[in-house]
Amino acid sequence: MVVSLISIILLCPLAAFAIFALLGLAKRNFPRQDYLSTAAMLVALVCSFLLLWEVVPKPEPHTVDWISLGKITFSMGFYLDSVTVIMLIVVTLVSSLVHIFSIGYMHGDPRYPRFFAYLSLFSFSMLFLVVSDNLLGIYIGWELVGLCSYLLIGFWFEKDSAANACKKAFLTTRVGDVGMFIGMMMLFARFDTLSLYGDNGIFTRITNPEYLTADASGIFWLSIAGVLIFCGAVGKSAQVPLHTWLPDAMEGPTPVSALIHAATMVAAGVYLTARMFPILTPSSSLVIAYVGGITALVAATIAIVRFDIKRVLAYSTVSQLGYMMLAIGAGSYVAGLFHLTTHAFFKALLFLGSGSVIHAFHAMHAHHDEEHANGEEHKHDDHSLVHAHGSEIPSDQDMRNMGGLRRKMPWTFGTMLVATLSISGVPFIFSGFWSKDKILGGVLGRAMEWNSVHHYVLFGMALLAAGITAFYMFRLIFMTFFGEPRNQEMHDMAHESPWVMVVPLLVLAILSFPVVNKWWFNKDNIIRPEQPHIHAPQHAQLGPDTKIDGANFGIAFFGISETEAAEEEGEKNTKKADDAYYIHKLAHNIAMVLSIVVAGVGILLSWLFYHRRRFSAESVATTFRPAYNLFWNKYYFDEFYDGVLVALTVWKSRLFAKFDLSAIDGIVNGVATITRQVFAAFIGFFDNRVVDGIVNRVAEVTWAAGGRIRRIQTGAIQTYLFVVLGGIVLIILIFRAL
Amino acid sequence: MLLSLMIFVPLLGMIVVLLLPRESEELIKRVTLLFTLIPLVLAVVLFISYDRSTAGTQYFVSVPWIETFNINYHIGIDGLSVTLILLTALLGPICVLASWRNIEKGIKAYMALFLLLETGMLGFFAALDLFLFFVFFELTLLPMYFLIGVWGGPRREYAAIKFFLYTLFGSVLMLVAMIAVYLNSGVPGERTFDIPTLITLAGTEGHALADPGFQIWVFLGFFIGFAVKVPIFPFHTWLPDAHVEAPTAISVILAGVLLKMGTYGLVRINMAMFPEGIDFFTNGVGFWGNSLALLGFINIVYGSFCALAQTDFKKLVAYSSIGHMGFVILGLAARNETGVTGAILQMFNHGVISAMLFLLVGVLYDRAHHREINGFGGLGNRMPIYTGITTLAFMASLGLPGLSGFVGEALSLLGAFAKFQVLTILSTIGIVVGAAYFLWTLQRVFLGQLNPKYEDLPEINGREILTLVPLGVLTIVLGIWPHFAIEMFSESVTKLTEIMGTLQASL
Amino acid sequence: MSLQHYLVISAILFSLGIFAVLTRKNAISILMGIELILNSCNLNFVAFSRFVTPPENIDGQIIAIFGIVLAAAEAAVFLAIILAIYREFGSIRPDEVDTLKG
Amino acid sequence: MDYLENIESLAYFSPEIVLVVFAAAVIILDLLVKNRESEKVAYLSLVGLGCALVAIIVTHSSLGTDESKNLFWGMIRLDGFAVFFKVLLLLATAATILFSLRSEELDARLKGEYYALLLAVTFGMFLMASSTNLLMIFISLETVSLTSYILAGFLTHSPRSSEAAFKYITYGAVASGTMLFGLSLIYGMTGTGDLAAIGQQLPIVLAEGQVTTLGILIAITFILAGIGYKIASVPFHMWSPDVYEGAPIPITAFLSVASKAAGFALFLRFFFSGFGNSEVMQSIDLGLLLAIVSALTMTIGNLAALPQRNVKRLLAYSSIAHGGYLLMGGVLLANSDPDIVNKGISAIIFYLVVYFFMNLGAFYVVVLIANEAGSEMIEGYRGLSSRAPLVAGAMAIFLASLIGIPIFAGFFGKWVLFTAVIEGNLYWLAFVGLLNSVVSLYYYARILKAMYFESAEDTESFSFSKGTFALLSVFVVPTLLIGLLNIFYSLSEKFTLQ
Amino acid sequence: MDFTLKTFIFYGFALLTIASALAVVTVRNIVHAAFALMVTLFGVAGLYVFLQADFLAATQVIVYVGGILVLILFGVMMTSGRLEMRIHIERGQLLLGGGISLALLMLLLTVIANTPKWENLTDDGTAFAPTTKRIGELILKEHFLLPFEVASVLLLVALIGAALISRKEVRE
Repeated sequence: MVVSLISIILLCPLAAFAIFALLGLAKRNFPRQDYLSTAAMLVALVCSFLLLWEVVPKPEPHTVDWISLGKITFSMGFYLDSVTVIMLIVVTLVSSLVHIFSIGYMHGDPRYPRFFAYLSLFSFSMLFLVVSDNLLGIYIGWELVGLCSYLLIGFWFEKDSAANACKKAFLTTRVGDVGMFIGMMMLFARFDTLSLYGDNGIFTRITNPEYLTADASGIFWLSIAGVLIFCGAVGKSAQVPLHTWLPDAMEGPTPVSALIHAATMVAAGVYLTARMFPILTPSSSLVIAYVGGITALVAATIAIVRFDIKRVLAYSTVSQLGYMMLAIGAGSYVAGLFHLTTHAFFKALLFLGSGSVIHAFHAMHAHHDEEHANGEEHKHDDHSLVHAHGSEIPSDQDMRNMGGLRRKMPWTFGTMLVATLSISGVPFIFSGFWSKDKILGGVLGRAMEWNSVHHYVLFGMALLAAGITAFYMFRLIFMTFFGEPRNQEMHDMAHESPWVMVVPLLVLAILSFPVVNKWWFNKDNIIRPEQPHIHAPQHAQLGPDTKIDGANFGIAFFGISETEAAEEEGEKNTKKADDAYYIHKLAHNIAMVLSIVVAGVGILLSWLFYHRRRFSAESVATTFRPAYNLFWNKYYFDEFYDGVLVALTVWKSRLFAKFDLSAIDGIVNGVATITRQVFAAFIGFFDNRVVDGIVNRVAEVTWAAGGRIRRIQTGAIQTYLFVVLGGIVLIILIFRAL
Repeated sequence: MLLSLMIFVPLLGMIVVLLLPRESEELIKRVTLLFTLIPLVLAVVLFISYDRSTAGTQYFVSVPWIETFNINYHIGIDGLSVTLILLTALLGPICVLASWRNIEKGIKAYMALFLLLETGMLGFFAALDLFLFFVFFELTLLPMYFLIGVWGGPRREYAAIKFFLYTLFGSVLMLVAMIAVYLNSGVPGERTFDIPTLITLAGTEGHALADPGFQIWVFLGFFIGFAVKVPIFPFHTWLPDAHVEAPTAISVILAGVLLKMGTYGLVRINMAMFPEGIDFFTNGVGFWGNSLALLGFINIVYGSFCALAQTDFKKLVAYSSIGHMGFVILGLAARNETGVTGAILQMFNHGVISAMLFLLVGVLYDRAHHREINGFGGLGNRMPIYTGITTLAFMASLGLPGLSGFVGEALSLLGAFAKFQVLTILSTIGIVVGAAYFLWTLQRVFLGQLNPKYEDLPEINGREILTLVPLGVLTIVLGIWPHFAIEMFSESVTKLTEIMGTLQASL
Repeated sequence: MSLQHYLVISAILFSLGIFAVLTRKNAISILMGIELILNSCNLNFVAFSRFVTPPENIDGQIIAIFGIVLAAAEAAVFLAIILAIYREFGSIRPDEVDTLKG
Repeated sequence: MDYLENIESLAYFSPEIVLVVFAAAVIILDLLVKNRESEKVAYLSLVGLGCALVAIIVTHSSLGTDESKNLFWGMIRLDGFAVFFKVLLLLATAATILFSLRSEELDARLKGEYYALLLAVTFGMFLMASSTNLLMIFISLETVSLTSYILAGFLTHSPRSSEAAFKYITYGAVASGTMLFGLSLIYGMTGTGDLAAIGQQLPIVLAEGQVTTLGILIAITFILAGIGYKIASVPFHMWSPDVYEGAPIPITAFLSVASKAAGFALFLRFFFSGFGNSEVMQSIDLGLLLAIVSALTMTIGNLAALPQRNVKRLLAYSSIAHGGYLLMGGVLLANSDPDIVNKGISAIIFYLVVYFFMNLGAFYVVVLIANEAGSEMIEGYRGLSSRAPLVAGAMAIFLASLIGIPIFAGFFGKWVLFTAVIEGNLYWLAFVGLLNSVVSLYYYARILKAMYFESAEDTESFSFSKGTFALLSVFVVPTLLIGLLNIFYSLSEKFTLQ
Repeated sequence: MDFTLKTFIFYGFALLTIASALAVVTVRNIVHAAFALMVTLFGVAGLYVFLQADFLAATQVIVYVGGILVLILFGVMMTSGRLEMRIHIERGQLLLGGGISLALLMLLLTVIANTPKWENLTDDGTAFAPTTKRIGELILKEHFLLPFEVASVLLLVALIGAALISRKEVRE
């Protein structure tokens, strides 16, 4: 049942894409690709819900041998636990809604069917990633979603900025993927398998207490492998320093941004890190936590100064992803996943809402595009590989052109407001509050429990980021929907979106309330994930600093209170766990208070700045010019990459090409000269052959030798006789000496 | 018998083509197609009927040939060869189709030479007698020389002679090594060229062939011969020239099959016959112990960076081939099941993918009459199907999972990592750079605004699609279910690793 | 009058012949040098026949006779060719006959 | 040693007698025939060669297997080795006559003498291949040389031909004079002219300290001058490019194949019988000497061929290089293992057969092109693939074979040679040889390039008679097949010296 | 060694031979050179007599002096208007030629001096036996019949060839 359901979930979107591709070869399109893809997605959604009842307490992977090589087998299969099923539901749900939204949003696009085909392919890949029970399968899905992201970002590839952005996205994430692959290689070299579950799986093996005793350097290797695999997540989830592609990825159609670059693909990194949680050692966890924390803060500060509505959301996404990473790094991986889910809904909602706004300016948009095509000379940038950051803000996405839209677009405004409240962490009735609070609490708890400076710092970062988030999100709302229209022409043209676009917004808005989550993730239906982990005593031996706590394993999932989880911990563990329970409970309470405070401050400031205009943003910017410049220029990451890395790469490749042309030839030439001098009598021929076979040079040398011999052949018979008789004398003299 | 038939049917076809009048071009083409389809059918039959459960050679025929030197016409197939034979036989008709319109002069000679080439290639993969092996190896030279030299681009003469000289140089060293092996295989009268026998002898303790010193230098002799063909770093410079100048179909054969002859030789001869030799170069100790892996690494990185610098579409693909063959070398250097399987799979996959790439370049060249990457732009709109197929091929080539290129690459790297951590990690640079140049090319050719010059560029036609579809299908099928190919040779690989006496190494 | 006397004379003749062949700027002088060489060979054979082999064995002398015959034949052809050269080139200087080279 | 006396020997001497008789008959017929129809004379010569072939076969079969006879008091020896060379030389002469029939260079009115001379030179070569006495060696060598000088200078209206003859005779006379001096030294050391007796005596006198190694070295070097000039080995090769270029093409072909083969026959028999004792050879390091000579020969031949633009001259250098390859087999004469010595000899024999077909074939194409395009230069071959596809194809096969590419006979020839050389542990020599074959590719490929990759201004196609193609196929088919058939390998082993 | 008349004459002949041979290779006038050659040939014939080769000495005089030398003189006449050939000989060529010949001479002399087999073989003064008859038998009846016949072919070929090559009228 499980296998067939998952198969249906996977095959439906795949089939939708395959039909498109096959017809495409015959130069035809399926007339209603949109309905086909959407229907496929809805079927998958239904099946995902059906799977909720299939989750069993002790999940087993369902595998087949994919590649078997004598002793080694690579298997492919599904692993269905509660995490999987939650992810499945998130993905299929958001995807379905985005499909529906797109029917309205993409209407009239010349490549309309293709868009849906790509969406289907993406959904398939993402689902494949989610259900895979082994690293290889995850990696396959991982790269495939990357491909789809590439295709969809570059969907309007006539725009140079889109073409650049899609390439940048693919390349940047690939850098991370390579890290992930190296990590996989390390694991494979150690375990001879890439399966995670099952008797022979990596997780099963490392939980075996004998594992670490048998292998002294195990922890060290595992730390490195963990960080490397996390590299993949850094790329995909746009963590610092590989985050720069995500804002550029906003060149893609907005539904794509909602689906891929907010809800699902970018969250895959978080999902992967959470999945790999059992192998994360304390040191690698700390790295992850720091990367996440820094990302959360950096991206949030950048978001303050953006004017492009989509970019603000993009940086916000980066920042929220950093949050999730921080949670996992701090050991609260359940909190991370919880935030992933809530974030998926409200961020998708925000993007779709912004899409709705942009759609409102659609006529304008088309008009501008045309102008763009005719007016600007078409040219290619040969030198830049990752050159997308300099693009101008399209007028229909510039918040400075908006304002006062709440009356024109009430539904959009309402739903977006819900999402904003959620992301800002407005307490108690919005899901974002709960998940964010859980993260903050988890980090603070960790800090208090371990008395670890690192985690206090991280907590501080997270808290600050939370405040900033509230600030810039309300800035967005105020600039877009409140005040007076800044561009009257565009304002006049704006209109509420059609129902196909509004309905998804509504659905997502409903999902931004925790009640709904509670309803789904009813305790009776949810089986707690039994995550195995490196055996704790081994960690204890490594000293207090590297100790990892078992408290977070086997905790309840969404909608289950911390207390319940801790109770179970208490049942399971000794007194020590009791301490942990109280510490965490305390931390949770502190964090909740603090988070409410910072959110309130953020919203208040935003209101003062952008609604009441009590302060001028410009003057603040002037006062803090260096900081403003830093934020405005996105911490100069792009400049750095362009200036150093890309230039270096291009330079290196040029050098190599040059090397190929001149250096090898030059070496051969040089060697030829030397050889010719050393073995002048031997005509400098033989060794050149051995040294290298660069034909031109060797040929020249040989040719020259031939010419030299030719010169001996003077045509005068007595020269010949000299050679003969001289030769005789020489032979005799030489061989007499021998 | 079936095997012999398959090998020599193209030769028969050559004779038939030569007997046809020069004027009836259509007939010649059809006859050639027929004579390339027959081996394909036979290869498929072999592929299906091949017993996957054993490592031994099947369908072997052994007939005395030159008894004075104890040379036999000994052919047979194991899992490795049957895979490559299938590839060769598949590319045969595809290349004929690809040559259908764009060979303007001397179609008869072209087709005749092509058929001769096919016999050489098929024979090479089936030969089990070292001498026969060499003869078939060399047999491909002359047709290739003419095919590049007569039907090639502007600098065809240079490219042809360069190709010829390089390969001959390599095979000369191989010949010396081969004679040395023969002479050391026993007392006069009992000497042999029989590859299976030689493998056994080389593994027999105390036998002259098993002497490590001997094996090392003989290994080198063969290695250089094959290295030129692969091509491995310092011997690679013929490849870009040959590819750029060769007509499309010949580039396809060159990249698809001829390069594989080098790696196939490395597996069949160097690894199986000289376990001591391969051990010396891949045991991971010191410079020499890392040398083979180092070469693989250099190939990957060097080829990729060179590809990045190219502005000629075809040259880019050619350099990418160098990079991809580096993965094969790296996988082979690992000497474990994973690595070797990956390498062999990569051989096959690269054959398919690079064939696609060259066909695609050819399609574009036939329309635009140039290959300057920067001269295009925005073709994605004009030629959507072409763009789609190209994207597929590019993605396969840059190792996108789900397509066949990934599996071979990944297995090679996974295998190699067990032994050469640093080199393997460094080699992964090639993955990123590979993505970089392909995507950059994709952008420059297909994305952006349509270059107004090419507003009337016709879309890829049915015949061209026909040549690409089988390859594309293979790419996808093997990406999803590589076991399809791997099961053919996994037994052989197991045997090979046993010969080399290496177990799966762990960190 | 030992064998070595004759051999020394013959060696001197041989060297002189070689010298003539190498340095003379007239084809006919070269021919003369060749004749000197052949004479030295004949002298060798006869001397060896006299001293080394038993007295009744006169094979060496007979070889010398054939040597003389060959020398005659060679001289005839040589001169004929010199005439042809003279006709074509108007000179018999060996270094002027050098159209074929390289 | 058992000798046959003069009268007894005659029966075994019939091939040579037939040749001489026909040579005389040709001259007489030439006088009788009106209008100097040279074709009749040529056919008569061919008949003569046919009769000689029959005679060879008859005498050989009367000899029985593995038997040999010393004829005329031990002057010459009839054995399988001699029979092989006689057949080869005879076929080469026949081919030359056929080439000459088609060649337009030759003065039709003088062809009577021409064919008679060809028969005479064949006669001389027969003797070269079978001489076992110093005197016979010298006299047969001189017969061949003198006749060759005349043939090279046969085009009396051509300065090039005269020049060739002049250089040839000057060079030849000095070389053979030097050789005669060396022979006299050997005679003085051993007191005998019989090769077999020399072979017995020399080690004895050397061991007794009667003679010094220097003496033997000088003698051998002098003799090498004579033999080396016939096989055109460095440093005795310098005549050959000029002579090959100046001589009529059929004669060039003849010299490059027959003369060389006869030279090798002489070389092998002389060193095998006269110096068959490896102690003597090792005392003067003859193996190394020959190896160096061989390496230099092929290297210089190949290198000098690179810049050539005259195909005839190019082939002249190429044949020098091939002489170098052949000499590699000769190097093995110095090996102490008689088995390897035999392998060397049979490798040479095999290679000569191969070389016969491919080189003569190539020269035949040169004749044809010289007739049609009126040029020996490489430019004349441009566009041949379209002007005369079959001829171009044949030429391509010959050239590929000369390069040594499998499946063509040249490869198998080299294969046999290199195997023997490596078995003699001369890896370096094999290496040099193989590298040389790579270099040789370059200039042979230039002809291929001209024929296939370039196009001529004049695109008119050449027409050739059916006979031309028939003759061409006589060379093409063996070039394709010899290496593939086991029989040739076993035959080559059968005809080695005993 | 007693210094008899015989030895005196021998040294005379030897000196004559060498001196005239030296003249052959050095004098500028080609006719003079030809005459010097004649002296040399006579000298060698004389040495043959000392070696008890009477028939050979006669042959030497007849064939060489009577035949070859005349031929050479004819050649001189036909190819050169001026008898004197004042030709500048390059010094390098002279030196190199001299060097090579000298080297050869030295080598040969070393061999001659160091070959024990050839040492101490003096003219033992055995009675002179005429060789003509024996030569005739050997050539016509015994061992050397074949070379004799071959030589005749050779001469025939040389005859035809010389005639062919030297005749003038072939130029059309």
